[in-house]
Amino acid sequence: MDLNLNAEEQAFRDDLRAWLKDNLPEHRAVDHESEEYWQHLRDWQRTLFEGGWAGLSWPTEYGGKGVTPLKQSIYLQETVAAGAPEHLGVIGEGLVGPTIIVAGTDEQKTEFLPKILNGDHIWCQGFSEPNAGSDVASLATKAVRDGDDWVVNGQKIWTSFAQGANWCLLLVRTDMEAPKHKGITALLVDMNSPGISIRPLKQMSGQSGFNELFMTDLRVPVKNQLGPTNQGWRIAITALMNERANLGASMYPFFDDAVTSLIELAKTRKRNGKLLAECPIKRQKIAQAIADLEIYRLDSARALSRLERDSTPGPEGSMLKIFWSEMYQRLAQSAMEILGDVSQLEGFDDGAWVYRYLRSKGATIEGGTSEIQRCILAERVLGLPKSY
Amino acid sequence: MDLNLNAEEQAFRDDLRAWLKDNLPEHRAVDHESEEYWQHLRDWQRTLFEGGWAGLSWPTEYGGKGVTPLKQSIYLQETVAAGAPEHLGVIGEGLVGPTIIVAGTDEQKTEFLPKILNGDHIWCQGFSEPNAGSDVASLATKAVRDGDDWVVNGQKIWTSFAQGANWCLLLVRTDMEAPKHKGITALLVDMNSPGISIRPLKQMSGQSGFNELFMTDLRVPVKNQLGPTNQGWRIAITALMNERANLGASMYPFFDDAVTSLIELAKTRKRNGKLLAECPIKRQKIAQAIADLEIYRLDSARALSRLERDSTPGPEGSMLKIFWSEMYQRLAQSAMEILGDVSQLEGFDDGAWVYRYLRSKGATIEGGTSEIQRCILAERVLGLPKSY
Amino acid sequence: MDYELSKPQKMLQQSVREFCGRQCTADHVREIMETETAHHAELWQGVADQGWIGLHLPEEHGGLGLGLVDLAVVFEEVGRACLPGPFLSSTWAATLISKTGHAASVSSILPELCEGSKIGTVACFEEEAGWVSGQYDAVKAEVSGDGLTLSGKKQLVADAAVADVFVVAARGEQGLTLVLVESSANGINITPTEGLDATRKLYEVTFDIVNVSADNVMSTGADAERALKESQQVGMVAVCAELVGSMQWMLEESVEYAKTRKQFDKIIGSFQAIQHKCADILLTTESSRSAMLYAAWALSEGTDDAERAVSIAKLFCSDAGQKVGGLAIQVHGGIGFTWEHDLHLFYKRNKSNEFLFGDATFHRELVARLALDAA
Amino acid sequence: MDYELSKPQKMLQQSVREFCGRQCTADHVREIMETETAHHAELWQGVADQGWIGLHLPEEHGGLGLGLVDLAVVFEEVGRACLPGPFLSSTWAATLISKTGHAASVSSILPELCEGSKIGTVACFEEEAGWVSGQYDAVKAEVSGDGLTLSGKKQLVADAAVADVFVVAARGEQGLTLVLVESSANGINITPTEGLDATRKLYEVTFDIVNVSADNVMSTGADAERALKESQQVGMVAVCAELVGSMQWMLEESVEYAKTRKQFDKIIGSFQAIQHKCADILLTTESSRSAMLYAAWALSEGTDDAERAVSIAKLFCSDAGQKVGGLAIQVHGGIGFTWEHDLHLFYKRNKSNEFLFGDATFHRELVARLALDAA
Repeated sequence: MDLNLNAEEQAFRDDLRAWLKDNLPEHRAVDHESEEYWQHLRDWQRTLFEGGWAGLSWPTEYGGKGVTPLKQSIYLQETVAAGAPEHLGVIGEGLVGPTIIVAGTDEQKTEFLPKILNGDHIWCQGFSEPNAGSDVASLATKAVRDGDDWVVNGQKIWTSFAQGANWCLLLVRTDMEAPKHKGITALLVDMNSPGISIRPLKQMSGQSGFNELFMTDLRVPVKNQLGPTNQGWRIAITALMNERANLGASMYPFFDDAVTSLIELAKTRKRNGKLLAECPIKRQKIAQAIADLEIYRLDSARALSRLERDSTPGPEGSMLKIFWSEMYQRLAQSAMEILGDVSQLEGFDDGAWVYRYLRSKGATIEGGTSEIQRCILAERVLGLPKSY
Repeated sequence: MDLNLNAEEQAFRDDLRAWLKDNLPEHRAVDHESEEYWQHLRDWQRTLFEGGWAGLSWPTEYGGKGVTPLKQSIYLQETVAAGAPEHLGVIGEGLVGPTIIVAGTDEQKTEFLPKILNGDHIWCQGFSEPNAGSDVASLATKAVRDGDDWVVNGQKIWTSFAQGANWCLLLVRTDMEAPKHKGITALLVDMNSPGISIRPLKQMSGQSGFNELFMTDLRVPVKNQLGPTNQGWRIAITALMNERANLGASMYPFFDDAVTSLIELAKTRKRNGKLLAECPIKRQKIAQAIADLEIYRLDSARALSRLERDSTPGPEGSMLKIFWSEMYQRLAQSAMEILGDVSQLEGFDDGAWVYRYLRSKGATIEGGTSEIQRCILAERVLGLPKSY
Repeated sequence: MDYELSKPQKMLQQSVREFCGRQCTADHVREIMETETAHHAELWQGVADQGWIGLHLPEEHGGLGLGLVDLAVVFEEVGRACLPGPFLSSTWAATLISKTGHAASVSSILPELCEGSKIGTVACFEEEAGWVSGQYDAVKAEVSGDGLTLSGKKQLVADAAVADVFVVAARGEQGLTLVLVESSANGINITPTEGLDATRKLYEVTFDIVNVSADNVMSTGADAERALKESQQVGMVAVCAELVGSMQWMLEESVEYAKTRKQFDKIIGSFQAIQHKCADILLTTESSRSAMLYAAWALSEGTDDAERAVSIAKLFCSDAGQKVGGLAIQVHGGIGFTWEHDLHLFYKRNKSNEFLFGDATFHRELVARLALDAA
Repeated sequence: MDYELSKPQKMLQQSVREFCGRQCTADHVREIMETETAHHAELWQGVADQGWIGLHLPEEHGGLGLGLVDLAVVFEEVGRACLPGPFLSSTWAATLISKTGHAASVSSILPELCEGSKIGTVACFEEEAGWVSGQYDAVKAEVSGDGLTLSGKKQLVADAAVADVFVVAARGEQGLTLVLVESSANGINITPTEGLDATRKLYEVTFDIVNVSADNVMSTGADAERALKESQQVGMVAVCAELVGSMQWMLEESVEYAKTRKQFDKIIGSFQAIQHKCADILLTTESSRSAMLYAAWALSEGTDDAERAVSIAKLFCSDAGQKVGGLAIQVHGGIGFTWEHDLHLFYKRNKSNEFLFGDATFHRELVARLALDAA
């Protein structure tokens, strides 16, 4: 057991830090839903590619860098910690690309992979539907074969990055008679095709960030089908595993920021004649938040260490997902107790705590609810029989 | 809404208090598992009967007093608060008697009911089995008809008061082929019959209080069958409803004692140069314990008020059961945090906190686990579909 | 002993529910909360016409002379509809004026507040002192000629922009000084401070040398402390009732959703994980209601334990509102997290109400004080 | 970066597990805990022969010179077997003597402790001061002739009845004074004080004018504070490892039971309510292990955050042991609540370990101090 980075890992981190120092764009305080913002993200994706930081996890034969999971994690943490823009290509690089590498035809690999890396193609993911939430496989969006095209009708929901994306990995039902897992096909869909429209989905916090996708007689050429007909569920599973492995690791700087800011506020604001940080009850809550965050850091590091050894992400990803999503809620709640009545104001700390308080409620739902994750752990890690 | 006792209720309480003052036996500090202790409890049961306090809830035609649920609750609280001995007849009066009144033959009523009231018959309840815990209906103790007798073989567990009892309400399987709920018969069993033996069951706290019951070729006359053959499940449900209604109400003085003693200890013991009661963190925990207890008192009163109006105990009994059992665990845990390291000693406050800490763990299991209770609430109160 | 609502109380409950069903639908709440003040004249007039403002105040003060359980019945139902606007604010202000017994104010402004022709609010909260009035120091009341001048700042003043009068909890020579001020007075500055609950707008109110006549000084010192505390206790009963109503709404919605939503070819209400969450919502809501009703009754009756009862209700309902909100969203899954679904209206109101009149930690300390520090 | 145990550490783990499987079965634990001292000479000799006592101490002090991760590996495995007797006590005493660097004690007693021919324990805890050594005041060390006399009382001294030597944390002229005392010395009185964990007996130890030679004063003042604290940190790693081992046992038992027990014609492990509890046991156990291993590593390496890491591990594992115990009993239902089932052995050990070296509240305050009070 040795938790220090080795020399090579340190060198990787130092290179990255130096590069980020020189290449990080200025922070632009623009509306996150404006076209300017999306252009900003596209520029950053291009910068990353040109700097040689795209496709870190991909095999070199597909233009990737083939670096270890630990280095990928260093990359994620360093970029977030440096305040880099959101990574617009996260779905393309983290989810669609690896899936095409596993399941795509040679033509698809040639056509799509380079454009994911250079940022020409920005991908989104069309899996969930209003009536297929936790039970993704029950999706109803239907595709019917017509000559060399699939004709798609239906609705998707919770599609992140859809406004900025020009391609979508779409799951559709192609056999209405088969058992639900066996009638699904995966399609690679040009978002500029006629018949597809986007509506931003407002969250309870008032922000969007997710979208609804409507397909009406959308035509998708059969050559853009990924994997065999009616075997799209396996594609989805591969994609989701990759998603879960990605999700856990990059969140640390986000929560670290929150805890640091909580500590700063507690050391400067007063209640009843004393600094918040002097109140023994608030001290307990702050310490618990610090401990929670540290446990999350350690659990993440341990999972990564296991991944370095075993190389395929397992259902243990569910453990991290459960931990950080529930920690997020505890943190938001506890912080508002510490900070007091004024923390409910949008103007308090730029609304950061109101946002966290509301946004955290989605964390135990998105990307697989806590209930589903616990069933996964029970069945796939602990070997309990399938639940009813 | 008026939470004061009315004049009649006050008179009832005052009469009872006066009677208790004159009739309460001296407290005898004897081994709870000794014959002397059981005799003490039998004497008390006789005293109650002679004082006119037996069968409060029963209709007058069966020798009862037909008093309202509220008065029954006053009775339970006052006797516990006065430090009266355990009520040995609780199962006979609260569970078996009411069930015989509903389902018994005239002969059974004549034979058993008076003896329950006068304390000649002390009853225990033989429902649970090692392999039929939450799923009581899956019981395997088997009875085969032989002439005018049922011949019983099998094992029961969690039988409370068995050492002191001379009669037992036993559930047995009389039809092995029928669906599990439809092959059960209820028997009234003389505990002095040959073929029945008792073994005390030690709890994790080291105390007993429960027992195992072993039946080997036990013969029970058919005339002591309660209700029709193979319809014992309905008998069991009636009995369990009565049990649940009883369980909730009498616990308040027990928890009130605990909280009062916690407060006293906090006001007299010191840590780091200060009284425990001066520590802001401990104050929060004490206040939460006080609030919990008060909520329990109020929930109980409200349930009772509803019972006064509706007269049959409903599945709402599950709400009180969940509340007090989980409160008990919170209280025990929190108190030991407040009282500190020395509270783990058997000699600390006469071992009261160690006992509570360990004993409370059984509370969410016995009398229907918290999981089962929550399913009951979901299905029978909220009308959700049956769970898997 | 009877813990049930009386027949008249049930009729009152029914009439509030019907009113809200007609005039305060969720769509209407959304429209109103999008306005600058979340105050809607027609809805307000409806509330006033029902006689709910000052329902619990003595008839000679312009009220109906009913009890706090009746008031709780009304607030539970409006909580179940997430009624926007200044009902709570004006109720608190009217209660406080009534509790001071200040003859001039009682006879002049109180009837107008009760009939809804004027709106009041209380300028009380200060960030550094919180809800501990003994430490209020941010607004000074200084003697000036025959009257006083007020200078300073109050925060989280609900509905200030639509209030005709403020009751200001200032610090004067005699300690706490309760002053009635017209919102139109010179020197008053009202700044909106958007909170997460858009149905009850919050403001910062600054007093820049506001001159007040001596007639408007309603109470000072220990009397003022008592009046403010008593008015807050009534306010707490109302807030707890709102919280219970909101939880009731969440309970009904969650159960309804759990009964109809299918996943994995099954009604989700048949999954234990969902069943147990719904059961917990039920348990928590019912216990909150027990605590809230008892607090209302005890305060009405003036029982020895009334202060404790109110604090216990507030601490329990504050935590409960939070917990039930989280459970309800989780039962709903993604849809419960969208702007379209009405859950967030109630969820945010609960958060705001958690703080109002002191959060759970604050009231636990009060309960501890009663239990541990008594002689 | 590597968070996994090294090959030698895994071998060590395997050998401890095998040893416990042979010599420390649950039946054996039960027999031993029924004895007066819970000390079993043969088992103790076995532990000693494995070289586990002082495993982490420098070779020149009689140890094996291994690190704290290795020590944690051993304590996790003995925790998984609920090993009775003075292993932890003697490890703590040996560590403390080693940390004082007191030449005479290091050369005389330490090798004997490490080879198990003698047993040590630390007389440290006082009810009123708890684990805050700066407030220790119950045992006074007064200068007397060439040496000292000790007078006073210590509580919760584990395994005192079988200890050959005590390290006593007394208050002397230079503040905290660490004194080595033979248990046979005149004036020492050892009273058993039964605790809920019968596998590790606790005692009150009184010192009635016990004369100690100056040679036995190992450390005083700031040095003594440092040595005591460092020894406690090692002790905390051991206790956290025991807790993790105990949780691991509970996890395995609960999953096994959930896989085999049937109710309602179904394996109970197929019910979501049971699945989710098992998942929570897993999550909590694994997070505890992450925290414990990191604390061991950080303390071994002397990283800047070592103190924080140890406190975080202790607060997290203390709460976790409790939580996992409750979940495991609930998964087992009635049977888990009986004396016959071994769950209670582990459940009680967890409770005792929750307190040892300070509970979660205590360590949260330490973490807060590091985060909030630094210059």
